[in-house]
Amino acid sequence: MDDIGFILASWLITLGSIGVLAFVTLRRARQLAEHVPDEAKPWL
Amino acid sequence: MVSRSTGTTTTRVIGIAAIAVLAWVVVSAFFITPADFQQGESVRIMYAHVPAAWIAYLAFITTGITSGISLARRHRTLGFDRVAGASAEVGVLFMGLALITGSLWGRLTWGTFWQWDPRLTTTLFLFVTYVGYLAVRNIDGDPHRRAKRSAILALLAVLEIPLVHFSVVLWRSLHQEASVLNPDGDVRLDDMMLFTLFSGVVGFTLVFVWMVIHRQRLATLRDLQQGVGLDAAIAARRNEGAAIAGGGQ
Amino acid sequence: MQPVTTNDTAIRLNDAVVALGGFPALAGASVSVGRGELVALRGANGTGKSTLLRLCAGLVPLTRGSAQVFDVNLADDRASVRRHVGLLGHRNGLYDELTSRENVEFTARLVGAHTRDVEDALARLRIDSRVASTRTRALSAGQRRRTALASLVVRRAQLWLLDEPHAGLDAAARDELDVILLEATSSGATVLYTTHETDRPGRAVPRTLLLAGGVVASDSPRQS
Amino acid sequence: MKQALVVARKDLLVEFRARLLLVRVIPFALLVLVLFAVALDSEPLILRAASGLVWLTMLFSTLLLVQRTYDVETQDAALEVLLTSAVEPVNVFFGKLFAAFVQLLVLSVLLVFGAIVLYGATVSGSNVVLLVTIVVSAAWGLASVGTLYGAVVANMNGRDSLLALLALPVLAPLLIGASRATEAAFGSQTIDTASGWAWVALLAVFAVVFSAAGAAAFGALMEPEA
Repeated sequence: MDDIGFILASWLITLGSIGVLAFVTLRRARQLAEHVPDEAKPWL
Repeated sequence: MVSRSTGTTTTRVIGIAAIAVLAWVVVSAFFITPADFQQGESVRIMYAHVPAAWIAYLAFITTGITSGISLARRHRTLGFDRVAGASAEVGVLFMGLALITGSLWGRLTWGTFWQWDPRLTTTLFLFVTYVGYLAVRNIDGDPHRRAKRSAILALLAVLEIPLVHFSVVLWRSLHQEASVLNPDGDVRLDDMMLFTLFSGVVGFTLVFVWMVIHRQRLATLRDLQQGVGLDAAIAARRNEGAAIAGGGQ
Repeated sequence: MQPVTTNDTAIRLNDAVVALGGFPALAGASVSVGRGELVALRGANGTGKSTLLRLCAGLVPLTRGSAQVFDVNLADDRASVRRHVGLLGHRNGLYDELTSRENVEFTARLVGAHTRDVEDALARLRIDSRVASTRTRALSAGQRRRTALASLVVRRAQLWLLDEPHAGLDAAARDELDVILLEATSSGATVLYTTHETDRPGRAVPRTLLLAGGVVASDSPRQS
Repeated sequence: MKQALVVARKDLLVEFRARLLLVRVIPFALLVLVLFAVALDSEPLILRAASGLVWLTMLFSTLLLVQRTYDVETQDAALEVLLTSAVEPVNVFFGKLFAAFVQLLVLSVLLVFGAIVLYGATVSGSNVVLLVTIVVSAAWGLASVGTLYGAVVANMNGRDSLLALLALPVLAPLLIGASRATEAAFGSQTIDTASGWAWVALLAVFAVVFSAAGAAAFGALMEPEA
């Protein structure tokens, strides 16, 4: 059945790109957070 | 010891909840919900597609509102601007996903990847508009100027969307072509399917909230880092100036 | 239009920082300039002279510190300062396809000056009728500079900001420019200009600010 | 208002001297019409596509013209002088809008004639009024969006591609409306004249909305880049 390929692709693309964006966001934030003093971070 | 994370208890709770809900949605979408009597297995794409489209619109509404607030406030802090930007970034992601999953689903149900129906067409233009918005946002410059310019662009987009939508609706209706098979409308949903769809919306909303908080904090870090670097640069420049002035006398 | 108040201070900078792409072009400049003053800005290349002018013109945002021009706080509102400013930047701001006269006329029409003022300004900057009717594209650097100065004269601004106005002018034009600037101050305008010129003998030296490293390093009052 | 006319007059004088419209934009636009005909290679198809091709060509020509009108302002920093010369930004907006409108009007009239000559489109007597209204309102809409978004990117790097990315989605309703209305004016079988007038109403709303938005936003957008 052809459908299963399309269905799997939809889900993989969806979950995959959400995961990639989350990962990239966290990694970049870690890089930057080192250079900023804690007292300047409003969320701490 | 400098904190290296942008996470807090709140975001961790949201993140874990998002993962848990999405895991349930995947399990339910693939194994628990039945195939549709008309569309067959392809209806399983719906549980990703519909929430993604829904969140994309939520994101752009958020961007519009926060941009308006950012512009209206006399003494501008950048908080609302950063939320507007973060929300647009997440919105573009989800709208891209909605378009991709939608066309895969369309291929299965309509037999074509794309139909020029009003909703799809409007969505596509909305997507391109916000890609442009992000392109302008990413140009370096003074953050306050960026905030003002992007807020104006976002409000112009709010103005543009009804015009685009109205014109494509009129465009299709005047042509009087056979009405397009509407995938979500034709699906007869049982309780389990509805609950899974609802879970998908909840799960993606959690992802949206988590992502906006984190990307907003990331934007804050970017602006702050520029400021931190600035202190050092100011000191260096003043020293250099003092040396020249002192040496000259 | 925002009324120009009777306060005697035209420009007041306090620890003004202007960051351009992360670089502090002005690194905490403080200075106060009174109404009707003529001020020369000196300093090596890259010390922040042009940025100081552009800050006062409301063209670049203030990053830190405070800056007021005619009682307008530049941190809040840069746009309303611009109405009072006449600017001569590094570049002349001319339209290549228009003639020298048309360029000056354009400014004159915008500010509601008379045709007579255009002719006066052209005459003072010794732009003869042949040059005046040549497209600025075809003019020499000095002629273009003089056209831009003629536009500025027609403009009759409250605050004149000139970036290297003497550069590229011949000796006679430089002397005439000095007279024009002095006249402007005596009619109440405030004039700031940057210069690399060495002092010419027999000429009054205006108040001079020396910039170094993005700050005002010294401030020497007017000498007769 | 007087200042707006001064700015418009200046823009038109510069364009008249540079003859950009005559030398580059009009040949470009007519060439596109010819190339479309060659590419489609079928007379009924060309006739059917004529109105869409005219307005698609107008869209791209607008981008060219708008880039040009802001190049003139930025190449010698004239924009900075304009900003610092007691001119209300809204007057600069309407001045530039009006100058762009005049040029686009000339161009669109030429393109409609081009479609009649090259594609064999026909306009019957009563449809002339419709066609004139379309051309005027669409040219005004193009000019207002172009002037507005041109200002957004005027001081940016890579502004040419950015202008297209920003302005083209906004212009989508105008493209649809003008194309369909012109189709009606060309006496198409699929669209009647009444529908054509409905589209003109959309074009008019579009022009008014973006003129007003531009007047409101232009001052804040006209910021020189540092």
